[in-house]
Amino acid sequence: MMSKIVRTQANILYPLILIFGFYIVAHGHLTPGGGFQGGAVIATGVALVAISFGYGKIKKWIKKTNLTAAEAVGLLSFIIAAFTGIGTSFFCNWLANSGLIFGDTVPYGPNPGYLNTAGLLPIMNLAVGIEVLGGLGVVVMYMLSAAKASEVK
Amino acid sequence: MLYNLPYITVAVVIAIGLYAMLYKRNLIKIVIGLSLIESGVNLFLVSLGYVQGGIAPIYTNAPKTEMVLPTPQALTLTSIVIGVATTAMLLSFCIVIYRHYGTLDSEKVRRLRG
Amino acid sequence: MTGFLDFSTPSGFWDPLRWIIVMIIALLISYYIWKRGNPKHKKGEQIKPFFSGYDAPSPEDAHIRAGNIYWGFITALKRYYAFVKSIHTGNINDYIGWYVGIMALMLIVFLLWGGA
Amino acid sequence: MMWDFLMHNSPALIIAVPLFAAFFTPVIGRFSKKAMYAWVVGAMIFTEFLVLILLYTVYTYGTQIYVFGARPYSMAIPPDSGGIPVRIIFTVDSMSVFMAFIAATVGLAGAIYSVACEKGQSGQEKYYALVLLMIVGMLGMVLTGDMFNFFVFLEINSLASAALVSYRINKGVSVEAAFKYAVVSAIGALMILFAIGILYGEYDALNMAMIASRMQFTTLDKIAMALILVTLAMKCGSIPMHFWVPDGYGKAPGAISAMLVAASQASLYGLFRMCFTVFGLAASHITLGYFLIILGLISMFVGVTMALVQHDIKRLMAYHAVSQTGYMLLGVGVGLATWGTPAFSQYGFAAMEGGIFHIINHAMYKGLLFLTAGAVIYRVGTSDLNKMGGLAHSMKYTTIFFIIGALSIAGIPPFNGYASKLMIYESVYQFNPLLAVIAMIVSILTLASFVKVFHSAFMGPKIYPDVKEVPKSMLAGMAILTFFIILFGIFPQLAITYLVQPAASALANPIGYISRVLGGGP
Amino acid sequence: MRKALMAASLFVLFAALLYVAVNPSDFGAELGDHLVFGEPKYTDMDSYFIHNGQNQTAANNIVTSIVFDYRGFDTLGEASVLFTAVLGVGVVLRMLRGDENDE
Amino acid sequence: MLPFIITTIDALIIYLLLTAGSGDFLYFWSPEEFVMGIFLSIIVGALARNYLCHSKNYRMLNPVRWLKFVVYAIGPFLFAMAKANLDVAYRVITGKIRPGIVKIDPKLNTDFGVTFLANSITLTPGTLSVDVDEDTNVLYVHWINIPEGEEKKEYADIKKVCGSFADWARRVAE
Amino acid sequence: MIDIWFLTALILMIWIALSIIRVAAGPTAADRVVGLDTINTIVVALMIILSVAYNQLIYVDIAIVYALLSFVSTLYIAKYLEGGF
Amino acid sequence: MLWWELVIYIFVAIGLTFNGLGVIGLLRFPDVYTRLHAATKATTFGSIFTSLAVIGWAFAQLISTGNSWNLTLALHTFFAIICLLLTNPVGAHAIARAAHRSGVKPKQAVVDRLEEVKE
Amino acid sequence: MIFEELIQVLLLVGLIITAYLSIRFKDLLACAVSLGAFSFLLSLEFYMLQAPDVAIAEAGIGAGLTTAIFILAIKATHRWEVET
Repeated sequence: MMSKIVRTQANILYPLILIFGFYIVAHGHLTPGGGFQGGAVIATGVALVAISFGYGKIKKWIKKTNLTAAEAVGLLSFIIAAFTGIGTSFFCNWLANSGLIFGDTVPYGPNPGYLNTAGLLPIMNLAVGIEVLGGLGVVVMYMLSAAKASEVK
Repeated sequence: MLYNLPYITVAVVIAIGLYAMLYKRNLIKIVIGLSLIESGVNLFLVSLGYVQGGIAPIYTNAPKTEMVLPTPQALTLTSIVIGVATTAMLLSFCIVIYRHYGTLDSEKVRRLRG
Repeated sequence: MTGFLDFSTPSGFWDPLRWIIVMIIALLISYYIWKRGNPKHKKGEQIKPFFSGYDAPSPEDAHIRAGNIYWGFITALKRYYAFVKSIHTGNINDYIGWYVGIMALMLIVFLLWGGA
Repeated sequence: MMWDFLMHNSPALIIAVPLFAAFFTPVIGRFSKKAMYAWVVGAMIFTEFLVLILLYTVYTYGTQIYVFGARPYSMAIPPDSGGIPVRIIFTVDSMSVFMAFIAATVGLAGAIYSVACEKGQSGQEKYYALVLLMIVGMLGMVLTGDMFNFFVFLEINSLASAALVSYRINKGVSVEAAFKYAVVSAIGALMILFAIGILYGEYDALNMAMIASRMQFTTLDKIAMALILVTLAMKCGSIPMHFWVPDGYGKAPGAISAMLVAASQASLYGLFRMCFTVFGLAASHITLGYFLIILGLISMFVGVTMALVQHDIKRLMAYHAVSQTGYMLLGVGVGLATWGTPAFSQYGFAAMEGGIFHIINHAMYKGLLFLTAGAVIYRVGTSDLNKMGGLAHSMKYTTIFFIIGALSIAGIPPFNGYASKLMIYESVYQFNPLLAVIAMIVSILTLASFVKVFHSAFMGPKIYPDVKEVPKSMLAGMAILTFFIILFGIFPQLAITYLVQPAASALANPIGYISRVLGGGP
Repeated sequence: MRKALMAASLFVLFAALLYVAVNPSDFGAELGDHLVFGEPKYTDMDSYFIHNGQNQTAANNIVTSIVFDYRGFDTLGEASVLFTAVLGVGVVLRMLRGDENDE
Repeated sequence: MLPFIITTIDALIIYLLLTAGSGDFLYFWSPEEFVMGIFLSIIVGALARNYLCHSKNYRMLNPVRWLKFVVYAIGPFLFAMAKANLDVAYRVITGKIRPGIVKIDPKLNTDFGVTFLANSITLTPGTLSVDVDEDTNVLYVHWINIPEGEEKKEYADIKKVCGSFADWARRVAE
Repeated sequence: MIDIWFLTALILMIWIALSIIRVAAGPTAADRVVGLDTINTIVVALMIILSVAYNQLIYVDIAIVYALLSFVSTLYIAKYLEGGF
Repeated sequence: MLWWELVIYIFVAIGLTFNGLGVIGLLRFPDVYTRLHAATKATTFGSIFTSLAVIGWAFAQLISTGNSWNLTLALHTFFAIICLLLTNPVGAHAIARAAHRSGVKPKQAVVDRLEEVKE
Repeated sequence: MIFEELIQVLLLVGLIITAYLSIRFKDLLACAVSLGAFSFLLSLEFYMLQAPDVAIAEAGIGAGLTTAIFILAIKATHRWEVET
């Protein structure tokens, strides 16, 4: 547990990092970023609150099982999203330019960027974002528990 | 005129990493060396795709000029995540080895030999 | 004359079925020979082996442990084994060192003679 | 309809099904252990079924390609791209599907075996997920036709293997083994990635066929070749880069040792694929061939002599794995050294056939031997041969399986080891008699060391009176591999005709591979 | 001895890496093609991505369209690597909870 | 429920700040961005509600305080920061320092207030907050140039350490 | 105008290079961390400047990520020095 | 030269100067705490000013060309400034506290109240 | 564009220096700090090479989380390279 100032600031920064990570995830097909980067940012947010509150406290709030479940859910939705294109081929981006959700077309060349495009890509971005968030978060939590155990010893 | 300088950096960084892996006896130092090699390879991949005067391959609000090659960047993304996965696993191995052996010296962590 | 089940090798063929048939015949013959032995013999009635007057060792002692098998062979190749075992240090630096060393060697070899 | 779907999409499904199962395993494992066993074994059986379908397809219709994300799935080259493949392509020729068959079979046996063997351990859902991921790694490595994809699956394979090696935290020793394995394979994978970077920078391609067709074989290519080939030779465990093999194989759980054999052979496949397809058209066959032959010879001899003096049962078998890898390298190396000369059709092709046949035989019998060793350790509780004895009294089936495996590895007819070894001897003898003689001596020493194991573990007085036969699922795992050993032993021509010969000719025909991908040939 | 051999092999490898970076043919020697920073030799695959990626996948970020569409399978494998590593860390560090078991 | 709503709105504001200029809905935002923003903000609200509102203290909801905060930020704070930097420049060039760690008692009660004050102190002349007492909110401040006689006192003079910041902190945060 | 931005960036880069000296020399670990912190802050400024220099506004996102995340590694090191997890 | 260009130049100059002073202070000062003074205050201030220059440039572009993405640039830069302001002092505080707890004594200190409390 | 290249030269020299520092120290914590500095500079180099996606990934994963994991591992083991 770090000092009061760090804890309060972490509390303020945590939603900020989270929303920024989700911004990066959601705009993966428009701006630099995407599932991995956004997930890593969010996982760093988890690491931030974990270090500022200490493992003894944080393990009650952020459960490892929940993070693992997030990881499994993200991977499953990723592979299912990839699987929906099996009619033509695995990983076929059938949703792009189809007019459905995320199905708008983009004009060729530089443009300001439209969120409602790119078909399966935003969905996969979101899935991978959740997966990376869970995965890296749980790695940090495991490492923290190891550090804590060495402290106790 | 930036004559192949990134590639030279890559060579030096990989050599430093290999030096650490060959000569350092601390296991965490070895992992640091591995991490350095991985960073060097990433830098190599990215600089392969660089085109003189190009911009990032993103069409959002981009000026109209040449673009750098996108494939190496995609490969590097994959490689970075693989690198952090490897590093995390190796470090957890180090922790368990330290708990059982009480040391991280590679001259002492060798019960398996012969 | 290689049939479907025959296994053609570079200089002939090999038919496992015939081999098995021959083996079975040989087993039958040996069984026949074994059958012709003394049927009255029973376990425990035989004469104890004579070890210069000492008692015969118990089965536990007579069982040769794994570390002692091929003692002669290993002793004959003592210098070879000393060399080979000195290579297997179990040190992670050496593992990487061998890998890098072979890679350096192969780099030289391929650079010199690699091309067609 | 369903059949067509499975046939067309089987290369993708082979990867997708175990991956999906692996991602779902921790979720199921939280609710019920039994459901998890059924789920894992079911997924493995389904994968095996898909591999068999793919085997049939490839044997009937020739090399299959599957392009991920293309419309339709078979369009390797988009019409507007000017003749370059842009997507990830699975190129499944006979050699790939042959290796996939091995990986799936050994994986199935290992999964069934694990059900009983790992019952007492904690963290089982992680164990099974890792097993499935490791199988995915092997299958992906052998099926893919893309360099970077190969690297990714190599990493999956290495990391999953390393995690599984450390699964039994046996006073830290297994973690030490896993650490060594992980470090060595990680640096190897990075070197492969560097080589891929070089190739990409030169040719702007990642597809193996594309790289092979554009290969100009400059000095950079030679550097890349050295990096890739040495790394893969290290990964398949050839001496003098084999040091991780006894550690890793020796300390892994029983089923994992068996699967590590298949994992090494996936690397061996990579080595052959790189030698023949990617660099084969440009590089010097003589140099590459002698590279493989010399590695094979050293591996055979040093491996078996080191095995003779071991007294840890799994470490001994691990050294035998090194030694047997030498046979494959020798056989294929002789084929590579004579490739393109008249001698190739005389005996070189037969040597390749022998080497490739030895791959499947080795996977089966070494897998079986590791499983029996695991069974012995499961009951006895130690892996030291000096402390064992008299197990034949109480573990009859295990003994029988062990005898079959030992006779097979020693090359005693009518088991399958004899068949492949015979091919290797006869063809290598024509290449150079000395090599064949060394191979035979190694075979004799192999027999000797297994006599040692048999004598000290199974014969002799009963030391452990309360040892029982192992549970049924472990026996079932062994029985699957035994079935294939006896099948390939008694009907070797079956394997040669349907599996080995197509594989060898696919390997020896890189032009066909390239033209299949780039759209020229069938 | 051991350290000297290691140094020699490290030197050879470093020389090879430097060869990749700096080619002697820049200084007049005839040693074949090499990589030039900033001027890739072939660019056909990447120019295909740059010119068609935006239309085919409707994404402005070509890197994302490669990562998730053209080479999406790599991404699946890479996510599996992360999953594997997490499982591996969990398997290794489960001894910290106290349920250590010997063979 | 209130923490959730606060966090959601907070996240939504930041999201809209980040995506401004994307379209013509409300002059700035396209409708898709809005929908996506609300969706993601709800997720963030669910995840982070116990952190942002950790102290269960909703004083900062009062708009008057925001106004005071803005006034503070562009008034005394910016001025003090510029002064601080000139001060640091002076110290860097001349090397005249007389450092020490002193204790001040700002008499603040809330966590947010003391955080606010500590950050202000860190960014302004010659002072750096080193530690904080968990119970009494007493701040330990590293002071780069202690005036003569100040080191004798148990509690340093708060006016000399941080000017009017403590008052501002009380005005904004309590 | 572009040249000004690049010149600014170059000067900032020189400051970064000077800060590396502190990372190399700093007698205690805390000194090195201070050097790291300085590098991070200046790099954020450098990234913002460069995004204008390249005329690519989307690059500013990287600066934000950098500013948010460099803080975390600093905190971890501080936590180590402080002791207790 | 337009007036806004002048403003931008001035901002850039201020930013560079203070960043440089911070770095020099980082190199010159004797111990961790004084170095932190220089590193935190001066570099934060300098970075804010260079960023303000960018914001000014963005607004000038917005007015002269009317492209709405200049607004986005300004807002993102503003957000980066906020992040810097939120993270930097806390980082400095954490380092100072950690340094004190790990036993680094302030050099040339005339008084150390925290040391007295710790006993 | 001489300035841009000078920036890159300085950056690459800095990369080499930090890489060397990160294996030089006997204090593993200092090594981790140097590795963090290396990663941050590498992220800047990716930025300069027009790879913003990779730069974000390196800043987040390589620099933030890897440093954190290294420090936690050092905490769980031993701080000094040579154990006394």
